[in-house]
Amino acid sequence: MDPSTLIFFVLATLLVVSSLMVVFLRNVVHCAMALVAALLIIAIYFVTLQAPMVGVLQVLVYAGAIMVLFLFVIMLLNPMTPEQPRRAWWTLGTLLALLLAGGLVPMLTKSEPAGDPLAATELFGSPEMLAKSLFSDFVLPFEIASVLLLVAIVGAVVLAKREH
Amino acid sequence: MIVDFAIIATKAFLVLFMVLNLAGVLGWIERKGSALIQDRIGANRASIFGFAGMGLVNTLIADPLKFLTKEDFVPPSGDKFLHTLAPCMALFPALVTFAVIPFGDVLNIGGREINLQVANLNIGILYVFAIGSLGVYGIVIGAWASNNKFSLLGGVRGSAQMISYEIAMGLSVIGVLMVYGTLELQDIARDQGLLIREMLPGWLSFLQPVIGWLPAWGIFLQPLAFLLFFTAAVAETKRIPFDLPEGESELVAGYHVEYSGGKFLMFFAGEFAEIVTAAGLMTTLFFGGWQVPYLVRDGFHFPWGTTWLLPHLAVVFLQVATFSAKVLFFCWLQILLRWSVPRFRYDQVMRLGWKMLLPLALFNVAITAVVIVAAQ
Amino acid sequence: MVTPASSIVAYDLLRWIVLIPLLASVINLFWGRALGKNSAGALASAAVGASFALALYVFWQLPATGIFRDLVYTWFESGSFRVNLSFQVDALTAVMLLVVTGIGFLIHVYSLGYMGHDDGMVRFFVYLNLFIFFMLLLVMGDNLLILFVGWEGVGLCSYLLIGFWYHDHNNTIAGNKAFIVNRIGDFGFLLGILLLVTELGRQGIWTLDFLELQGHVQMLSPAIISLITFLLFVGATGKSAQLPLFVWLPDAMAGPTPVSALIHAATMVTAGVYMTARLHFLFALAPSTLSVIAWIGAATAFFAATIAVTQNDIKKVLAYSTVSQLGYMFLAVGIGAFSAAIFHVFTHAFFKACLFLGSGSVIHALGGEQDMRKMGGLKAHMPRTYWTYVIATLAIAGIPFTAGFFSKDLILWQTFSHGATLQWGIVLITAGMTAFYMFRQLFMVFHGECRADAHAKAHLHESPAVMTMPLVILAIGSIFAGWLGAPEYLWGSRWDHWLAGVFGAAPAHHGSVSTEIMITLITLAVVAVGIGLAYAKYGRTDSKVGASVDSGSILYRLSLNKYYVDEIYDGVFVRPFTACSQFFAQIIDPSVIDGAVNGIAAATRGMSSIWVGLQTGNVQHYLAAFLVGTLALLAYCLGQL
Amino acid sequence: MVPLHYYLIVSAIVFAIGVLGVLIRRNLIVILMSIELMLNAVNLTFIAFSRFLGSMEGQVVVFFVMAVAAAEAVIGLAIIISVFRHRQTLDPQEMQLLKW
Repeated sequence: MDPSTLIFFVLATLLVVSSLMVVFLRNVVHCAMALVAALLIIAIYFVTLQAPMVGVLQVLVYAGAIMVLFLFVIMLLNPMTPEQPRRAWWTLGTLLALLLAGGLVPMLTKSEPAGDPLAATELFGSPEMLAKSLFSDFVLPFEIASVLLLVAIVGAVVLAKREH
Repeated sequence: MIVDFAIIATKAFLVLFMVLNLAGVLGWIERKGSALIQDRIGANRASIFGFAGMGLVNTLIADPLKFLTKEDFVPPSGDKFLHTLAPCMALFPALVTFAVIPFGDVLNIGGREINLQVANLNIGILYVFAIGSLGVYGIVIGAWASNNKFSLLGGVRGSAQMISYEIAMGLSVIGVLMVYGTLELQDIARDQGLLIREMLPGWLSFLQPVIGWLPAWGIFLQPLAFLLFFTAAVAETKRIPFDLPEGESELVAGYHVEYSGGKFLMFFAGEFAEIVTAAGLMTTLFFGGWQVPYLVRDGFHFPWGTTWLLPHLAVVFLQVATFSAKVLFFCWLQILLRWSVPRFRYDQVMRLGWKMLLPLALFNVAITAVVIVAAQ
Repeated sequence: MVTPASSIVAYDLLRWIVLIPLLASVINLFWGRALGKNSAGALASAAVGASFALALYVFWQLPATGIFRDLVYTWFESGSFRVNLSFQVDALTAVMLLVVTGIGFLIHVYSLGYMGHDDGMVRFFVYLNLFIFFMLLLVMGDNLLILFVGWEGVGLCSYLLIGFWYHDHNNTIAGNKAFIVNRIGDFGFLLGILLLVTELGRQGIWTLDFLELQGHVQMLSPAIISLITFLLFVGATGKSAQLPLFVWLPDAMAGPTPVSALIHAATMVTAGVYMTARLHFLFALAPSTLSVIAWIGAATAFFAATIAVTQNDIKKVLAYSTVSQLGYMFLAVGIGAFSAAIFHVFTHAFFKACLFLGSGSVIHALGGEQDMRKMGGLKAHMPRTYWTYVIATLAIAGIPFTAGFFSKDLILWQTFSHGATLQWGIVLITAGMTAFYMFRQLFMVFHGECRADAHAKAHLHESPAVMTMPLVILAIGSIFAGWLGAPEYLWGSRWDHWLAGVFGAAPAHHGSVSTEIMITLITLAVVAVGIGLAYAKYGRTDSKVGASVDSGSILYRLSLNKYYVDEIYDGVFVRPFTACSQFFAQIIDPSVIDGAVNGIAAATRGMSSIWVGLQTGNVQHYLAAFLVGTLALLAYCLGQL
Repeated sequence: MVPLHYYLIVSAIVFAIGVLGVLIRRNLIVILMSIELMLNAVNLTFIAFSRFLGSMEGQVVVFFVMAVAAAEAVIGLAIIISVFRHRQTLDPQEMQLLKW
């Protein structure tokens, strides 16, 4: 087994474990930290998949900003009441999730293996290429995304502002 | 193969070693500097056989020993795991950031060309910010884990402050990136070896005799960006005047109230490491990094024509030495700041970050864009 | 005969003839009040005047067999079926164009005086210009659809203007009547158009363009053509007030008199004639329809005349005479003498407009009085009106060397020579009756002693020049307009040559010149008898007008009450229809329709009360359901793989 | 070279785990986090495909997904805050007013 595959499996195990921790840990902050770990692992995957730019963005945006926001909110609200799960619902949910995974995996494995990885050049995934496609083919979505973010800012301010 | 690996390992070790030592030295500088500024002697109690070495013994030997031998206290109602994790998360980013900062040009030795930079990423500066953005976890987690109202408040403040100033910091750097047209710090450092006259657009050529002889350093091309970056960087290090997360006067010690011993030492070292990293970034982005004015690979070429050839090793040595000197200068500057300016109020911090630095940074980006387009 | 395409000339001026009145109308509509009533009226008149000038210019340039075309833009296009908004002017259109704009201009000027005291003057001129616009659309459109648009448009304007004084409910009712009756006719017309298009389309020709139609109608089977032409003629009976749809025209007199003159005498009502003439190539292929038209024309002429002889309302008399004259035109159409029909349209426009305007002047003088029994002896008070009225009366009665003489005589002669002796007899008698009731009117209104009440007498006055000038011009026209179409034994007709480009060579005259002269003499004799009777009954100063007439006889009462046609229609069509509507509105709608709707609503509510339980408000339950659905899809896809 | 399937399978599993979290947790913040987890699983597939098809589109899409995720998180958290203010709880089961 060549080292890259080995690394892959190690990361995969870590990823799955941390995702499970996100779902099953009782303490919200622990969940958040587990999620951070998962995000970082995914970022590493991105880098190994020749998408360094996106990987760094993943760290910067998700781990660096969004998750910090989560923690910020958690500390702000500091919910003390622990949640008490209901058995029946848990079993049902677990069943459904298992079914989903059991459906998705064969689905994805059935899809024929994709074409030559050689298509990835040296520049592939570099900021230049990302920027090129962003500002040539995807200008409109890009602009729309900016507007969306603006709207999100306004909405957040309006929602979270104490009215008095 | 093995050799390459060895080279990389050596570079990494050297950088790590230097940064950590520098952090220690900074501790000494801080204490003696404060003593000087406050007209006391300070840090002179500890001595070995009567040798105090101007407090070097105190700061480099006694303090670490004291820290490491103290009891590592975890608040009973706290979260032990996170409480331990937090200091590491505070120290780690500050250390790894330095990996992409070049401390010299290439070193030709034994037919090999060694790039004097630990990791040469084509997304260097982004990497810096990504890692830097992780630094906030140390505070937040630590604050939350110690389950203490003061520290919680400190953590909340810290998270908000750091996120706010990261934005201003990133935006202030964008101007520099636009000027040098790359994200890679080594390239940025190399580009600053040029002279301004080589960058001047035609319609500004009348400025040649006036500023043409200057090296094309960031400080000359992006002065406003430097001011913004400096402010934001100081805020990122959570030091006075931006020490709201710590806030001795109102929050006792803020997010590390509940820390002691080795963990506190890690926070402490982390802070100094951040200073070093910030200084390194300022040097690389705005002050030519390892560039010595008019010094190129084979020696000095002065604008008035005289050339002064040097052996390769001498050149490399000069470059590394210059880099270290610059970094040291900026570290000293940041430390000096602590004892010379009053603290902000929290709302003032937020207003400064969002209502002054951010708009100014955007303005800088716009102006830079206009000038670049005009220059083409 | 198909006009060779070579003689079609593109001519961008045409669109302005149509547009100028529309522009004036729009301007008045929005800024009329700001302009003030007088300047608004002046603007409107000037606009029509400009159109008239343009029309003259175009007419001047038009070669005898040529066609001017102006393609504005393609209105719509579907497959090979393309309809243009484009105008054409050929000899026929040119005549109508001059009549519409010329007479229209005179009547606009006249209205300046007549409507001067009316508050709704601006609105009046807006409508009037709009009417001119639509009328021009009707006569200048180069395809059937544009013609139809104009056709409906003039109907609308007629409706608006009949109900112009909407404060009086009866006027509104009259307007509605006109509109509804016209709808019946227009329905036939529309059916005719659709049938024409679809039938031609079945032959692979998708067009409404007149020239192309002319080129292709031979493809159709005679039966189809008869049906199409019949339906089209139904439209004509509605618009041109022929039996059985003439009933709206007399009531239309509720509108202001200039309107009656312009719309209900000179132009709009002749649209039916124009349409049949425009589609002559189609009608010519349908002899059965033509005979029907001939019969209806003759019958209408006679029928309306018999009503006219007893009417006492000055405008009603003129209205029925209009119907009667229209009957003449359709008779001419029916016997295939299209150019004669258009000739009569032309002359009739002059003298009938003159008559209406004259009556308007009288009504104006008497402060709105319309009952001839309350008039008389006005000759002294309003000489200009009187003399013009006399001339117009002579013209319509057909006194030699007036316009009416030439046109009516032409129709009579053509009828006779065409071999339709019976119709000829009818219209011959009608001619006599026409002379009778027109002179009856002349005597009742202008001769004898004045029977108006004191108040009316007080401010009895001749109308201002702005009203009498048009009268004079029209009177002149009523004499000389006819000279264009003099019979062969006089200096001959230029008219037929002019229209030959459209209708082909005039039908050859069977019968000799001597016969023609004899027919004319017979007509004149009958006319003389009519005049004599009128004089005997009403002319002599000692005749007791109004009381004297033998109101006892059944015939008289029938005629006076218009043969109770309105009552019959009311009983046969209107009442059953309203009753039926009542039934549906009060029984079917509440019970069945509403019942169904409410029932559905109730059913929905019942069902939802069952399913509402599924809506727990818990997001996670929804997600679970959603996930189940996803899994089902997934299973399906897996099955596909 | 790690084959494409491996990545896809991993992302599928992570996705299912995220769904599970959204289903069973009774804490809005955790639910939101699980949603982020699902998003990232999908991002992983995108990046994997873009690598193995050698086209940048996948990375661009991930870029947009991040932007949208940021907006979504911000708004979601704002909603959570305001909800928590009104009825001192984060339990979605407590928020069932939106029904007949």
